[in-house]
This record gives sequence, C-alpha cells and structure tokens, in this order.
Amino acid sequence: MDIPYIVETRPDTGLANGKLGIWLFLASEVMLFGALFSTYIILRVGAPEWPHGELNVWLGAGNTVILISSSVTMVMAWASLKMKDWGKHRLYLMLTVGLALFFLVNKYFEYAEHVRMHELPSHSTFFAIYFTLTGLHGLHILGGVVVMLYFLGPGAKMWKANPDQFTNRIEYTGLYWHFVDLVWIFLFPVLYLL
Amino acid sequence: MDNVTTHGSVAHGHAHEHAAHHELGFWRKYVFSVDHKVIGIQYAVTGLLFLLFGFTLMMIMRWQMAYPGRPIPLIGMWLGQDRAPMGVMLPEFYNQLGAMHGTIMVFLGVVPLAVGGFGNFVMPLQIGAPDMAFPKLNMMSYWVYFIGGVTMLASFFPTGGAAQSGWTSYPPLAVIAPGQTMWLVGMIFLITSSLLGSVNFIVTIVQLRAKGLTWMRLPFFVWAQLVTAFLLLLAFPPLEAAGVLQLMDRVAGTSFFMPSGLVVSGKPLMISGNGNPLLWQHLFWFLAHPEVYVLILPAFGIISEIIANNTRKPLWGYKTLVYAVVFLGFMSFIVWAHHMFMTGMGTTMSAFFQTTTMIISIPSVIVLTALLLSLWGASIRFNPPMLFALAFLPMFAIGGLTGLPLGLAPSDIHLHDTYYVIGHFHYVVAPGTIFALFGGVYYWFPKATGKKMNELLGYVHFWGSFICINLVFMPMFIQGLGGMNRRMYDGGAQYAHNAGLLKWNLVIGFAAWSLGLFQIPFIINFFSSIKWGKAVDKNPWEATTLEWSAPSPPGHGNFLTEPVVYRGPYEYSVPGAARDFSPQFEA
Amino acid sequence: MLNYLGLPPQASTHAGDIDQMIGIIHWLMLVMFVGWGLYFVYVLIRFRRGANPKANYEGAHGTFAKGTEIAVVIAEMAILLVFAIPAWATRVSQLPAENQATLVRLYAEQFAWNIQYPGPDGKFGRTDISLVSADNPIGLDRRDPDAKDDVTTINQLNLPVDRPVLIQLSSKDVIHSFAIYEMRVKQDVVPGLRIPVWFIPNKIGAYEIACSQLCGLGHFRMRGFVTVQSAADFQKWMDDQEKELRPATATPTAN
Amino acid sequence: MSDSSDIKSHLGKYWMIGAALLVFTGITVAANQLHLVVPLAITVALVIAITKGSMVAAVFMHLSHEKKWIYGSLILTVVFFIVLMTIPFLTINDTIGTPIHVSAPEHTGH
Ligand code: HEA
Ligand code: HEA
Ligand code: CUA
Ligand SMILES: [Cu+2]
Repeated sequence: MDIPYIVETRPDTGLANGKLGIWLFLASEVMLFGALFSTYIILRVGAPEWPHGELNVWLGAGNTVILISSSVTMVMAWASLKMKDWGKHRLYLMLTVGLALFFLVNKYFEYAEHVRMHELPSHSTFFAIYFTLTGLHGLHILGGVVVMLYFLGPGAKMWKANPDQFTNRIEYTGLYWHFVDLVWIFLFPVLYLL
Repeated sequence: MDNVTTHGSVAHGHAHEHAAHHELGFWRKYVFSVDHKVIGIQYAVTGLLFLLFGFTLMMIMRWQMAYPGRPIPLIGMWLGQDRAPMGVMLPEFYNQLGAMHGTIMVFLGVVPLAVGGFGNFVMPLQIGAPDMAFPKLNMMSYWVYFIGGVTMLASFFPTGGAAQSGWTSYPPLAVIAPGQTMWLVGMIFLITSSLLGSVNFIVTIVQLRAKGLTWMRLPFFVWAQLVTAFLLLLAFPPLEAAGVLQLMDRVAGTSFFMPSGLVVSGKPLMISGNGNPLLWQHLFWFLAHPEVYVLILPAFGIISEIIANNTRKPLWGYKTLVYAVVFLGFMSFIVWAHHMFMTGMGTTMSAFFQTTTMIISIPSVIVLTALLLSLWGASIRFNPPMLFALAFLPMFAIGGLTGLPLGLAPSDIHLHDTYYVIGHFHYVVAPGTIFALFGGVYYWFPKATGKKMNELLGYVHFWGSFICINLVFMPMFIQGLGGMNRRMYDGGAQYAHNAGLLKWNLVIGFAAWSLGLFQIPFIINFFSSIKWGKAVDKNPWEATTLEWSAPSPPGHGNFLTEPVVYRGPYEYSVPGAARDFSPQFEA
Repeated sequence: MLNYLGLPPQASTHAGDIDQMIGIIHWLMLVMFVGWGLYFVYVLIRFRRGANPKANYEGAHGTFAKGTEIAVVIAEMAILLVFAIPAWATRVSQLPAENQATLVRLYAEQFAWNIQYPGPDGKFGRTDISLVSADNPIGLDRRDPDAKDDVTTINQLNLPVDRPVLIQLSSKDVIHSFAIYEMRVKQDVVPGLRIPVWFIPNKIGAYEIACSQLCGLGHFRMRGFVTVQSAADFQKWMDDQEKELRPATATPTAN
Repeated sequence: MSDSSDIKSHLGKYWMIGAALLVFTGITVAANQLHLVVPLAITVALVIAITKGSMVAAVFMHLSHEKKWIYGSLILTVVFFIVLMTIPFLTINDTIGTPIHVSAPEHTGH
C-alpha cells in the first residue's frame, strides 16, 4: 500500500495531506510568535519608560513594501504553475527570492547600524525584544529562501515527473511565505511605530 | 472463519512482491528507516533506556536523602571531584541530578515512549494506514529527539555540570547558574522534534483512516493520541520561545527575565534589567500544564485498549470518554497558573485558576468512572498487561485526588513545594503512566515481534513494582503534610520540624532500590522474549481493533489487503455472535 | 481527621481555617477513594473469568455514574466558593494597617534572610544596592534619618505574640520562598517585587523559616529562626537592639 | 481552484490586494507622522495591521474558502493565542506585590 492523498484530496475532508500539515505547522508558528508578542506586551507595560523612535521607520517601511511585493510574486509563481506556464513561474519565483534577499540585506544594514551605535540586545529590554523578534523572523525568511532555491534548483525536476505534486509544493511554500509576510505586517508597527 | 484463510493466501502472494520491491540495506532498514514501525521501536527503546537512566539518577539521590553525607556505595568513587569528592555528593550535584531526573523522565522518557513509541507504532496500524502521512518527517523527528537527548546527556560533562535549577528552570537562578545553556539547547531540539511529530500525527489521523473508520469507530487510543498531538502542537511553541529568550539572557546579556537591582553574592549584576521573572513561569507552565496531560492521555488510551480486551466487553460510555478527553485537552490550556499561586497572585486571578482547576478535574473523574464501570459484567482475564492496567486505576485515583487540595489556593499554601506535590504527581506519572506503559509493552510486544513475553516474569515484575512503588510514594504524603520541603539536598535534615519525618527517607530509599531490582525481570524478559518468547499468530489476545489484522510483525506497508472497517472498536461478547469478539475488520 | 493527617502544630490564628479546609477536602477524597475502591475490589472478585466466564455485552446500567459525578461537582464547587476563594481573599488582600501591625522587611538572598525593623519611628530607612557590603547586606543607608533607628538582623525574626505581623518580602538575587509551617504561611519572594504577607502568631515559641523555592546549592540550608515572644519580652529585645545600635551611629561613619 | 481558467480570473485580485497592502502601509506610516497620543496610535496601527493581515490570509492564503479541518484548527489556535496574549498579562498585573524600581547599575556592556 502507498500513502494516499499526497496529490489528490481525501473526499470527506477535502484536503491533501500536505495542505493540512502546513497549516498545522503555521498554527504552531502562531503560538511561537504569540509568546514573543505576549512577552513584548508584558515587558512594555512593566517598563518604567519605553523608548520611541529608536528605529529607522523608513527602512522598516521599505522592508514592508519589499515583503508585500514578494507575497504578490509568490502567489503569482503558484498561479503561473496552475496555468502551466513554467517560464513565468520561474521568473516569479526568482523575483521572490530576489526580494527576500533584498529584505535581508536591508536588515543587515539596519543591524550593523545598531551594532555601531552599541545598541545591542543587552542595551535594554526594547533592543532585546527587537533583536529577538526580528532575528527569529529573519531566520524564517532565510528558511524560506533555502526552500525556494531548492525548488528553483534540484527540486524543479519534479515538475516533469509529477506536475500536480510540484504545484502543491509551491502552494505550501507560498502559504509559509505569506505567513512570514503576515508576521512582519505586525512586527513593523509594533516595533517601529509604537 | 473463511475470511482468515483468504487473508492467509493473499499474504503469500504479497509477501513475495514486497520482498522483491523493498530490499533496503541495513542502515536504511533499521537505523535511518522511514517505516513508522521501526521508528516507533527506536523511540520506544530509547525512551525505555532514558527511563532507566532517569531512575538511576533518582536512586543515587535517594541514597543521599537516606544517609546525608555518607559516601555513595558502588559508584560514588567514579563520580569525580566536582560531583562527589570522596564519594560524598555535593549539593550542586544533587541539584543537577534532580533537574535532570525531571527533565529526562518527562521529555526524554515518557513522552517519547508514550507518543513517539506507542503512538508511532500502534496508531497507524489501528487506523488502517500504510504508514504515517510524512515518513521522512517522522524519521527526522526521531533524530532531532536523539540529538536533544545526547545534548542533555553530554551536559553532565563540561565543568559546571548539568542544569541545576530544577526541571522548571526558574530565572533569575537559571540565568546565573551553571549548566543551563546546554539544557536550553537540548530543550529546543526536543521541542522541535515534538512539534514535527505532532503535525505528522494529526495529519495521519485526519487523513489516513481506513474505509469505514468513522470518528466514532476510532479506537480510544487514537483519540487520546489526537488530543495529545494538539496539546503538543499548540502548547510547546511558547516554551520554545521562552527557551530562546532564556538563552538570550544567558549568552547575549539580555534581561527578559531579570529585574533591575540584582545583587548576586554581594556584587551588583551588570545587566540592563527591567525584565520579569514571572514571565518565564507563565510561558513555562503554559506548556508544562498541558504537558502533564500529554503524559496521562496516552496512558488513558493504552489502558482503555487493554481493559476492553481483557474484560471481553465494550468500554462503558465510549462517547462520553471521547468528549471527556477532548474537553480535558481544551481546559488544560487555562489552568496553568495553579502552579503559581504563591507568586503573589491576587484574589481575582487566583479565583479564576482555582475554578478552572476544579473544572478540569471533572473530565478525569468521568474517564475514571467510565473505566471502572466497564468492569461491571465483565469476564476479567488477569494477564500481565491487564494487571498493570487495573493497577493504574486506583493509582491514578490517588494521584488525581491529591491534586485537589493543591488546586485550592489556601490549602496549597501549606502544601506547595512540599513532598505532597512530589507524591501527587508521581502517583499519576509513575504507578500511573509508567504502569500503563509497562502494560502497553506487554500488550503490543507480540505485534512488534511476533513473540509473547514470559508471563511468570511479568507477574514478578508487576507485584514487585506495585508494592515497592507504593512504599516509595505513599510516605511522601506524610512528609508533605508534615511540612517537609522538596528539593532538599539533605532530605530536610536541617530543619527541626522535620525531625519526626526523616525515618521515612530510609523507607523510601529501600523501597526505591528494591523497585530498581524488580525491573531486572522486566529487562531480562524484554530482551530474551525477542528471541525465545513463545511465537504467536497475528491476533493472540483475540482483540478487535485493526492492528491485529496485520501480520505480526507487520511488513512494509502494514496490511496485506486494504483494510475496511465494519463496526465500532470494542465489539466483544456481542449477543448471538459465534465468538466473544467481533473484529472491526471482519464483515 | 486533622490528627491523622499529621499536620504540624498550629501557631497562628488562621492556621485552623487552612487546616479545616485541608481536612474537608481530604474527607471528600477519602469518601471517593473508599467508595470506588470497595466497588473496584468487588468487581475484580465477582467478575473474574473463573466466576463469570461469559461477559455481558450491555454492562452496567442506571444513572449511578451520573449521580456520583454530579455529587463530586457539587462538593468541589461548595469547597471552592465557601472556603477557598473567601479564605484567599482574606489571606492576601485584606492586609492589616501598617500602624496596627508589627512591620518587618525581609530581604532574601542566597542563602540567608536579612531582616529590617523600622524601629521606634516606624519608618524604614533608605536602602541602596551600591552600599551593599559584607556587614551591610541590605545596603542600608545609615545617614538617612529614617535609618538611624532601624534594627537589622540576619536569620533571626523576633515577633510579639497576638499582634498582626506584616512582612514585606523582597529578594536581592533569585526567587526564594518564605514559609513558616506552624503559621501556615508561605509566599514566594520574587526579585523586582515587594510582596506583603501577614499573620497573627498566637503561640509563644521557637519556629523556623524554611526557604521553599529552589534557590541554588545552599537552598537546603537557607533556614531562619522565628521567636514568638510576649509583648514585654519583645519590647525588651527591641530595646536591647536599639542600645547596641546607638554607639555605632554615634561615631561618625567613615566613608 | 483547480483549472487554469479559474485561476486566471483571480490574477487581477492578487495584484489588487498587493496594491491595497502597499496603500495601507503608506497610511500607517503617514498616521505615524501625525504623532497621535499613544493609545490612539496603538489602535490605529493595530487596526490597519489586522486589516492587512486578514487580506493576506484571506486572499493569498486562500483562507476565504478553506476546508473545515483547517478552520477548526485555526479557530482553536486563535482562541489559545488570545489566552496567551491576555491571561499572563492579567495575572502579572493582579499581584499583591508592588514593583521596586531601582535604577540599573552603570552598564559596562556598552
Ligand atoms: C500526568 C501528570 C499529572 C496529572 C494527570 C495531574 C493532574 C492534576 N493535577 Fe497535577 N501536577 C503534575 C502532574 C499531573 N497532575 C506535576 C508533574 C506537578 C508538579 C510540577 C512541579 O512543580 O515540578 C503537578 C502539580 C500540581 C499542582 C501545583 C502544586 C504546587 O506546586 O503547589 C496542582 C495545583 O493545582 C495540581 C493539580 C492537579 C489536578 C487538580 C489534577 C486533576 O486533573 C486530577 C483529576 C483526577 C481526579 C480528581 C481523580 C478522580 C478519582 C476518582 C473518580 C476516584 C476513583 C477511585 C478508585 C479507582 C479507587 N498539580
Ligand atoms: C514522568 C515523570 C517522572 C517519573 C516517571 C518519575 C519517576 C520517579 N521519580 Fe521523579 N520527578 C519527576 C518526574 C518523574 N519521576 C519530576 C518532574 C520531578 C521534579 C524535579 C525537580 O524538582 O525539578 C521529580 C522529582 C522526584 C523526587 C524529588 C526530588 C527532590 O525534590 O529533591 C523524587 C524523590 O524521591 C523522585 C523519585 C522518583 C522515583 C523513585 C521514580 C520511580 O517511579 C521511577 C520508576 C521508573 C521505572 C520503574 C523505569 C524503569 C525502566 C525500565 C525498567 C526500562 C527498562 C529498559 C528496557 C527494557 C530497555 N522524583
Ligand atoms: Cu532560598 Cu531556597
Ligand atoms: Cu498543572
């Protein structure tokens, strides 16, 4: 017997295995970031004062724009596969990777500036939570980049052998990617603006 | 009956096909296997070894408590100068043993055995699936767990030794004490492993149920695993976050859990401050309370299977049992701060947590009542698995009932952090969960190996363990009510008010070491039965659930024909049926 | 019941209430355990394979289970509403007025209890962590007028009998827990917070402070002593302490 | 969502949502330049963030039409997420202790 419902959906749940799996994984991620946001609230309310304007709003806003754009290119990369347009898919996926790297480079300059100013995590609880939240988020971006590079490189072979399964994989990668974007949508106002 | 013969003949044809298809080398077959049965056995054996190791740590500690300051016999001289100079245990080593005993038992022993082992091996078989939904992820879960375990073990060796701030790792102590960094890294691996595993479990149960296996036909064990997986999935991430934060406090000099103005051994601590030590406790117990139900739910599942099988009748109130554990799982997320009543909690929140704690005791009462009523009208076979399952009931009852005075904040004032708490939870986890796990080993051993374990050795193991374990944990209630604190290097000998309670330390010590001796028949039985045990066919217990329709041991892909389910899980002694069991898999 | 439970002797006014709760809940536990236990033993004998070779598919009937479950719910809710929540409210929220009580500050550290009495003026002197030293463990600023008459001790807590005691707990380093078993008080000492705990000792005698939260390798020996005295004895002790203080404050401190 | 003609009709929507997200980002930043009082600023920023988040989830992640197991798991997650956001906070604030504010010792880690 082979494992069923890898590509086709199970009639009574209407789902393929991977779809449910990735959503459950995202559920656990929600709780992971939830704990950090909870930490943020408790530390902020308990602090005698909370710094304002320590971060560069324009860099943050720029990175928001980059991530939102990458979400659009990601969904287009999947939609192109659905329409069997391999060339477009490659283009959009590469664009997504490019935007993700752009984000990381931006983040690198931001970090470097803080380090230069001796604004390290040990400086205050604000910088502690700032570095932890954005660092963890950055690791998620990096993870996404690795996965997308895999699908641009060795993983792409599957398109020939099993296009439906490949499309599903891109869809799941997309779900993850949109989630990472979604986290940033909250991180940006919470850390940069408030 | 002719059903069985058809299966048999089919078995032949398929067996050849499989042999030809899947010729894997030794490494892929037994070490880096993606087969849920192999992974399940890997988890189970690793978990058992960790249980034995965790127990050994405790036997050493009980020596120090029974005879404070006397050299440890046999192994004392081997422990080294920074642990036990001249064989006499140092306080810091005692604290390391305590913290690691708790951590190892919970995260490296019971959970891997109950979820990773039994869950992995039995659950796919019981739902008629060929494997887990994501076999490679399954293999990864095991190896990530393995790395976490090795990290924990290795943490004993660097200078400073292992973690010594209790399994609860409360900061600021945990941030300033040695040994904690490796503990945190190990925990992050273990949590990751559990998260991967829980995704796999839920998807498998939701997606891979065999034809005809509706939700209300699921064996109760599968329900228990499903709820457990949700607890792991949603409760563990906050501890992962908390672990990262504590790691930052240790290595990056942050102050998430460190308030301002700390003075350690006379010197002000150079940190930015403004952190909150209670924040850790919230994040820790947000996991750790659901975690204790992770320890008990699989045990409920195992003993339900064994009891139904050996009473030869359906479980009483199957649906009620299912609703009760689902409710239990849900409630377990909102009771955690009953571990924190003494942290200065006000009336409102303490009333909230006392109320939820009392509410959560109700589903446990319902589960126990249903299992007890299942015995009425039964025809009970007292074989080793059944003895362990039956003993579970009153033992869990003692553990559960003693949770009630702890759940009421005013009585917790007296009992908090005394041996009463130690007694409470060991009754649920040791003669409770561990007994259920022993029962499960005896019960599913034939499925995993095709051999039955020796019954006589089983009886010796059961009665010896049953008597000794009660002698270990019952006196702890006396000590706790008398006001003896837990985590005492000298067993509480410093305090005058403990004077009358110290004699129990001797009783407990001897009982614990005897308990250790009574595990020898089990270990012998376990390994020798693999080779010399009585060979059995695929359904030696005459059971009804799906795993017993597969060959023992099941081959790759588990079932010879696609299983179809025709009825509920516990159709024993159906009036008018030819035999006293009507399996799910027979039309 | 209480005698059988082996609780330590009671030495504060509220100890009886807490013990009563512990007693009642243990009665409930005992009834449940013995009731179900008798049933359990009975079924094991009555329905063993030898005595009942053929199991009954239907099994138990009736509403017995529901009845017991409802009884348990009612009992638990009664204990919760009648005893537990009100008892907690009086224990933690209704503190005695500071001038009606013996006021004490307690600074826990690895592994000792540092005690500060406000002295006759009833005011605690300023403390500052930069002043902490071996012979001034709490960093008391003796130049502060409020601090001049403050009595400090280590591990020795003297209290007058029959008068409310209000202790303000704080910690210099890690979490400790302040417990006096005979008084039925226990309160974690959390760094960064000053947490009050109160009780009325009603029996003259010697007791121990037990640290009940793992606080490092010396946790097991972090013991303090409590002496509950008659009001006169306590006053005398306090006067002696003040006398010892005077020469020390008279000579200007070199700093 | 299976055949390609179906997908085509969605493409426009994806671009539209992307554009809307960018506009909202602009609004957040603009609102920030107004220097509103803190509670109002928090409300505005969070309302916008929640709107943006819902758009990503509903459209890009197709949550507007999913299957019941996914909704079920997510509802459970959201419930516990809310618990995690509120109850530790409420408990830490319902304390009989009072915070001791000490200025931190001069920091050497600079
Ligand atoms: C498997 C593990 C497990 C389980 C199931 C439980 C179950 C319960 N626990 Fe326990 N608990 C722990 C593991 C567990 N606990 C651990 C590990 C700790 C300590 C951690 C640490 O500090 O290190 C702890 C600590 C702990 C505390 C904190 C104490 C303190 O530190 O001061 C509290 C307080 O409320 C508590 C309450 C409860 C309650 C109310 C239940 C309820 O769910 C119990 C409900 C069950 C019943 C009410 C029994 C029903 C009985 C019958 C129907 C009678 C039948 C009779 C016969 C068969 C004869 N537990
Ligand atoms: C699942 C959890 C679990 C389990 C099963 C146990 C089991 C036992 N525990 Fe433990 N314990 C904890 C979790 C657990 N404990 C925790 C969390 C703490 C708190 C730590 C802290 O303070 O931070 C604690 C603390 C604790 C203390 C208090 C120490 C102190 O406060 O200083 C004591 C004291 O006696 C104790 C004793 C025991 C004993 C005698 C057993 C016995 O029941 C052990 C019995 C074990 C077996 C019988 C296993 C045998 C295994 C085999 C035979 C395997 C064979 C192998 C093969 C076949 C391959 N434990
Ligand atoms: Cu101080 Cu334990
Ligand atoms: Cu709990």
